[in-house]
Amino acid sequence: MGRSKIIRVRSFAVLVALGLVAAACGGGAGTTTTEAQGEAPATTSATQPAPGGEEQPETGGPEAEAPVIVVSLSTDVDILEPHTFRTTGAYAVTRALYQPPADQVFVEEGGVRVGTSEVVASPILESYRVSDDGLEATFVMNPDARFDNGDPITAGDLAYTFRRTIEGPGYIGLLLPFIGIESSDQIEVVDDRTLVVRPKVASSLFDRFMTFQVFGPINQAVAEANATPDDPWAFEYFTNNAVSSGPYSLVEFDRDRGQIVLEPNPGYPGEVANGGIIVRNIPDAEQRALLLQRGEIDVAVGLAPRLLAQLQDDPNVNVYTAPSTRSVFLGMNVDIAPLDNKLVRQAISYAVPYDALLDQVMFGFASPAGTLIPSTMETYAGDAIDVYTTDLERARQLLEESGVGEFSIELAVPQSSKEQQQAAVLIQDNLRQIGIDAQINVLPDADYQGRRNNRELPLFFHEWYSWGDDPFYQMTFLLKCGQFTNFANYCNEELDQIIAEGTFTTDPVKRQELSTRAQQIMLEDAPHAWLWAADWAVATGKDISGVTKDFTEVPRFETLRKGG
Amino acid sequence: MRRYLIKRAGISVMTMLGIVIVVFFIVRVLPGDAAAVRAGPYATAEKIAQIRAKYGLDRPLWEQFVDYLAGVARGDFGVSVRTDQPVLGELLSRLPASLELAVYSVLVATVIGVPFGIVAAARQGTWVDVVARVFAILGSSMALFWLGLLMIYFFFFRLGWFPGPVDRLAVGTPPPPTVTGFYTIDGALAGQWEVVAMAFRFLALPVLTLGFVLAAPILKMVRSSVIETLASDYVRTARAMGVSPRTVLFVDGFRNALLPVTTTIGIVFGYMLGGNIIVEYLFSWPGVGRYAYEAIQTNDLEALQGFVIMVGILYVALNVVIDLGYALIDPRIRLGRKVTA
Amino acid sequence: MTSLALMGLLPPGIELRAGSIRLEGRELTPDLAEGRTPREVTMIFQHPRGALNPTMRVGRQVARVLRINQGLGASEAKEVAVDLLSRVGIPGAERVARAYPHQLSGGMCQRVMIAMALGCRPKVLIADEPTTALDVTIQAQIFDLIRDLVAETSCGVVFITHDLAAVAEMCDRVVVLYGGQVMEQASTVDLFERPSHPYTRYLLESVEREVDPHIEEKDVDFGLPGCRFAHRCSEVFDRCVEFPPQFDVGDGHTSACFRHAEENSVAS
Amino acid sequence: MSLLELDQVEKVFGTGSQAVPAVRGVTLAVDRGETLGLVGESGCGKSTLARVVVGLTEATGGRIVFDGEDVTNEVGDRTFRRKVQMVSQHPGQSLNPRLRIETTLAEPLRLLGVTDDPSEIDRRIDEMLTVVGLNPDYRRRRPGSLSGGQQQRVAIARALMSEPELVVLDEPTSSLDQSIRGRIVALLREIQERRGVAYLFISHDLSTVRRIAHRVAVMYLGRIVEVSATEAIFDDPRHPYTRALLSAVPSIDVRARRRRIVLPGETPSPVSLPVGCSFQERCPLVHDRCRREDPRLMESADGHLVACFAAVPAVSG
Amino acid sequence: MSQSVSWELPSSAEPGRLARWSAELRKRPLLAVGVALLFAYLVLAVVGPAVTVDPLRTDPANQLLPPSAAHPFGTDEFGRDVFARAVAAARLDLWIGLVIAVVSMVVGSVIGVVAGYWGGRVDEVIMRLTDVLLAFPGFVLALILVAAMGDSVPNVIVAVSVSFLPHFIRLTRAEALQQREMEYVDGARLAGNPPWRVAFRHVMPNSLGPAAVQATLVAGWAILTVAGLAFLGVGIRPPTPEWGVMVAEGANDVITGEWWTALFPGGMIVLAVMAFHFVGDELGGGRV
Repeated sequence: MGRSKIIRVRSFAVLVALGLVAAACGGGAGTTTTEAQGEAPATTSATQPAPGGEEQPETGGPEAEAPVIVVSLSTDVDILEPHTFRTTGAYAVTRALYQPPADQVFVEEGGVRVGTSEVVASPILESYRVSDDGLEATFVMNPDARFDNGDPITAGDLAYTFRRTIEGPGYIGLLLPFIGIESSDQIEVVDDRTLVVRPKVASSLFDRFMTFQVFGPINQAVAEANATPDDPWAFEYFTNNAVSSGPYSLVEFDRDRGQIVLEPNPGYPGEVANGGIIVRNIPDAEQRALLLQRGEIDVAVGLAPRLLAQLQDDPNVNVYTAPSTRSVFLGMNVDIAPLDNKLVRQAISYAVPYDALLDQVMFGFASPAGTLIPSTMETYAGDAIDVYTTDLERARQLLEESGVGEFSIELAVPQSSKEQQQAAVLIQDNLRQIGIDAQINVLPDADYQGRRNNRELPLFFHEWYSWGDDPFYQMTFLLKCGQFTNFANYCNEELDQIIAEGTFTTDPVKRQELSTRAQQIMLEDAPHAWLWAADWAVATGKDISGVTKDFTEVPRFETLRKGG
Repeated sequence: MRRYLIKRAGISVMTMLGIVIVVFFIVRVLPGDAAAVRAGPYATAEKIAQIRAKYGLDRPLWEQFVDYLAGVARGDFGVSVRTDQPVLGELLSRLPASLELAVYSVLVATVIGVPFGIVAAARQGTWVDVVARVFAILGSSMALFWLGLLMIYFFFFRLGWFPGPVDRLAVGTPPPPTVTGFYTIDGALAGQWEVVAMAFRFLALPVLTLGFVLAAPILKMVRSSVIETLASDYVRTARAMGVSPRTVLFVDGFRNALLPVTTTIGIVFGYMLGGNIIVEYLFSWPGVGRYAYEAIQTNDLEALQGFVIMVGILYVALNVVIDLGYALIDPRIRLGRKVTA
Repeated sequence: MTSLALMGLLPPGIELRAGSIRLEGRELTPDLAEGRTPREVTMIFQHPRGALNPTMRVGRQVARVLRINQGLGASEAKEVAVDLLSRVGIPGAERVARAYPHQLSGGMCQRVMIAMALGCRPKVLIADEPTTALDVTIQAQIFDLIRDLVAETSCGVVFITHDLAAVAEMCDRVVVLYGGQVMEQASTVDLFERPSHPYTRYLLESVEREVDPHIEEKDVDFGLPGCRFAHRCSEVFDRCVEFPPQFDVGDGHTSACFRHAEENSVAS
Repeated sequence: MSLLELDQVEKVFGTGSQAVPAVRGVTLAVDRGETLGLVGESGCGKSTLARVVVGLTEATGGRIVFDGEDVTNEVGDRTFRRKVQMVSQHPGQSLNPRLRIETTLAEPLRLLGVTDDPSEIDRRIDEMLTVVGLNPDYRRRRPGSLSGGQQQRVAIARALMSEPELVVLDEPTSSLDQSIRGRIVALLREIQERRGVAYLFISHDLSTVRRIAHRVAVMYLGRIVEVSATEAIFDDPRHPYTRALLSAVPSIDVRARRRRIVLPGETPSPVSLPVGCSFQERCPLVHDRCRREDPRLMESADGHLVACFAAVPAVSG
Repeated sequence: MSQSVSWELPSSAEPGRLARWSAELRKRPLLAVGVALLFAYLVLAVVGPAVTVDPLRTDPANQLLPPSAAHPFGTDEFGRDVFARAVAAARLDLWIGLVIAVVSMVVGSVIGVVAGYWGGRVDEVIMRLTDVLLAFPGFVLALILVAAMGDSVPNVIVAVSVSFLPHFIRLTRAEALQQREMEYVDGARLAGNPPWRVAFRHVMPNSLGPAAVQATLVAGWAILTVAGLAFLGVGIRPPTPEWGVMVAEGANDVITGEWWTALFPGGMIVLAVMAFHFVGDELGGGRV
């Protein structure tokens, strides 16, 4: 039954890495349409007021009386270390244990608190400010913010965390150059409460990066006490332990059963809307759905569209969805014949049954993708320029023009993704009609990734999500020449130039222009067929509210509320 | 007896060594790069090289093997690629779950198999016997995963008698304080009777699934060895000497049949020691079997290797125990050949 | 097979169809048909070691029989068992009682089995090829033993064997069976000196006289009606397709051959 | 010159404390065309000796001389196999149940290099089947459809196919019914008369041996204790074991229920033999010397060989 | 008494082979059931794919339809006809089961005869290696072997065959050890057969009996093993119509009430394996 287990692990790892890599520029338009007051007072101002006169809540404060909420994730938690974890489960849990310095402003939309592009100080900071030239960021700690072991969270801890991202072996090190950080010299502890970071260049992504949990403070004293010469950053210690700077403390981490118990961190100055969280790994989506229906769990994520459609009809369940930029595309390796022929790729792009995929595979829980910059992402140009639609006649014609004739080709699908398998079947049907015999090869995920990474797959699926919504980062990672995640091996100098220019442009008009041009190029060269942009979706019990979607799309625990 | 012991021990050690060798080299042939897995899916080449160097994966296979062997001898089975935890520790912490499942399953299988087998043997050729044989064939033909699904479908989905295939306890129920690792026992020790009851409810479906399947070999063995014993010359003698059929069945028949039966139960249990991958996977049972499944799916070579070696070694060790038990019970092995009158 | 029927030990699938078995005038048939073993009859078998329970000390096996058949208490049975063992000529009975069958020789095991049989206090002891698996010198010992015991306990012995010499040595009266039919019955001396049935004659000849090596042997043929020996018989004639009754040929000597009827009718 | 001579042949199974001496220093000879009977109780080593002679088991000591040639190391060779064949005890086992009779009979011809010519092979098979008293039609059958006596005839036929000079008969009749036994013995004698083949006839059945053997050797615990002409052995046994053995044999003569010599005890295990004569523990004539020294075969004036210090010198009253 | 126990009826007239078989089948109902089932599967495997719809054809508009006249076993979540797939799978599964049984029997028997006939060092080495293989539950052994060799039908056959090898080695070895003591082996040696010929021409054919019976059972178990592996996503992969693959694909549906996608193919597996076992069990005298 737990067939989906593995895959999920993998795709999540992808997400995490992507998120880190592809944070969006600060000033861009948010994904949300309405500009509204954030409901949580903490996010409305750049300055975080200390919770009024509350002493350290010994027993967890009044929230401790609130009910515990059971959340079911689709994977287990591999490790708790916030810089090297790989699974989605760990992704969600580390967010609850490491509070990043900044957070988004949220607006209510269809029952979901959706993050806007406005970024403010998080509860553990008193203030967060970036200079107008973008070359100096000042972090002032909230004097009431404490780790769950009682230590105050100081500027030193935050600085230590920055240094750890820069010098340690975590993923984030690779991405720091995009926000202009190269060395620890750029981090300066002014005093116990104040930290200044000086990026080399102004980056529109800086704000967004600061909302990522990788910058959530790690307790320096504890880390150093547990460091060894082999492991100066105490990765090993944090693999199984956490000193939380976030809304929750770790009570229990049972790898065997895949269960984690979190209780509110008494030292966390922000609001926690529930009495604690139990995180359960239930690998099967169907089981998660069923347990949700039976009230045994409160929140389930990672449900397949078919299940979401079923759950929507269940009066005991709420299905929260929001458009997302998580795109799924069919990659075509431009170095493998006959896909090296542009016309063949175009023919394939015309042959894809886009509407059928949205209806029959995604059950409507997706938006059309259109281009690499999906319709849900800023600078999408599909309304202005022609994107591919299903046109078998055209496809046949193109194939004929290409002179390639009928051929047979491997279409690889990862075993864990039912949706992609179904999509493959539908695509195969249409390709057959234009004379292409696609051999579906369902591969175990490890194999699939291995072969994809080695550029051995001619036709493959790729699911990609950028934590930010930045189109140029999307392009950078998916189509930039030589990029390690560019599995289509596509290379176009003009596109590379546009990417280079667009990444450091803050002018929205200019960005739109560059992006539109890029989309034209991509549509012409057709290195991918862009299938859909999947909705973000969470299903909960009827009595659960406070579901939050932020830049990272990580399940946020502290806003979940059970009952009235 | 002493010679026998020494020989047995020697063979066992050789077998264990063989297990380590075989597994190590089979697993090394596995496609996929341990370092790449450890580095994560989007790692750069340098990063992979770094990891390869760190874990010694760039050294000659032979050296790696010697290291691994030395490690195993010390109880170090390497570190899981996926969780960065020592494999042995992870296996040991999951072993009680598998063992609890195994013990109850074998218990159920024995409770079904032994009496049914005796009755079938005593009434050889009658309809009872035919039913028993069909039952045994059904059991040994059963696809575990299918039976498990049937159980889930009927007893969980349709009837709702038992909890879903999720775990050993309901979500959010803390396990009882660990003494044996068996929730049913630990719960009782701690006086948490609700936990005990819940643990049994969660055990029910996987145990019934396995119990049914494992009953088959036990039933067959009981039946055929009781039949064999009953047909033996010494049972005929006992009957000729006026011993009643009932006594013959239970004292001579079953007692002597007990030896092979004990061995069968031992083997069945040994088979279960490795945790049943299919059932643990199907019921999300947090034991070593599911661990192995996850290891395979994620190319976690160290974990897989550790699992298989542990299973092999436990099995060999169990067999030594069974053989010794057998030798103790059976005077033909325990005692020397002749008493000259 | 006949002896097994007598013991109520017929294997499943084979049943007593007709006839009766009587002991001292008492009908045993119904009990036997239901597989109950008559107490007064006991039996010893051909392969003595296999005939003893391998996982039970022989002393216990003997004692068990004593408890069941003589109603002795546990400790008494144990003592009597040792006594019995030495009575059947086992030296160091005390020690042997604690041994398992595999530790004893075949001859020794046969003695143990005889001890067990004695423990039943039988009126009839059926000895089914008791020495076939033993060496001659041991066979001689067992023969002596059986003879002595018969003299001592005055129990009857049914001695089943294919060895004519053993019959000559051991028996008072002989029944010759062929293919499940009684061919001839007589006192031993009478039978050996005055064999009447062609089969008996054939048997004795094959031991004593030269035979033509080129005559082919035939197996017992159960498919044919009438005399079972007919198809091998050199004196076969048309009446042999019927089932021959026993003809008295004098001195309680009977023979189941129609030739006797002819002779008689010719004579009279 | 004898056809086969055994000189101090030994066979020890296993080594060290587990060593079992099955054959201990046997010296024997078989002449052309004669039948030497070898008698003894089970476990005395007579079958082992047979296997040593035909090369199925390798001797651990001593010499084997065939036709004046030392063949100790060649007994398993093809040339020797042609000359020395064997018939074994259980006719049901001695033929490969899957092969037709003709296939079994053709094997020695082909594999021992007698002939490869199919028609010649056919001819010889038919001929041999007739010799052993079977209808040549039997060639197409498999052993399962034959009776025990017929199977043994086939086994004899196989042994004779390569026209051997010596056939070792290892209890060839002991698992057959009495009536069939006589026929097989008669057949063997007939063959010997016609073909001049020598037999080493091994049996525990003294009456059969008496009927076929020219000379008889008595074996006890791996040693030959007495050798002499058949009549001499049966009428004038000199070794106390032979005497006991003979007297233990039941006789078909109902009137002559004579007093038997019943030996006490049982044959000791060959693993732990006592010093001196191995028969000492059961011997009615045992004296001190027997406990110190193991007697060798000693020849008396009439050519009777006995291994006993107290051997009864002549016919006893 | 015990001397004359050939109670078997004489075979007076040789009845036809067919008549003998049918008499045999009437006497042994379990055997008859097994043979009938196997025959039915055979027909299904041979004829079935010709009469059913394309097992790979998807029809997104008809996903997860319950069983009906048009789709006797319903449709799966790709809208494929479960019956057509189950029938197509019969061909693959039966074939794989038989091939594995034959391969492991032949290879295992050869090794077993070598060990049993030659004995000594050779035997010692073979038995130690067999012990090592036996130290793993067969399923685990097959699992790591397939994992090591990669997913493909030939690899699955090899891996599963290896996992059954030790049974055949032991069985044939034990039998060969017994056969070695039989006098016909001496006879064969005396007839001039060289050792290899004695081993393979004489001993081996006579040692195959138990192995052949075992092979019938193994054919069934092989199907189970292959399906079990496929269920775990190892070996044979979707969308190949294979019973284990189908059960795996349908397993998730069971929990949401669409039982037919998994339960039908699973039932087909169990019936097929049972058929082999009825036959094997009867041939082995009910004691296997």
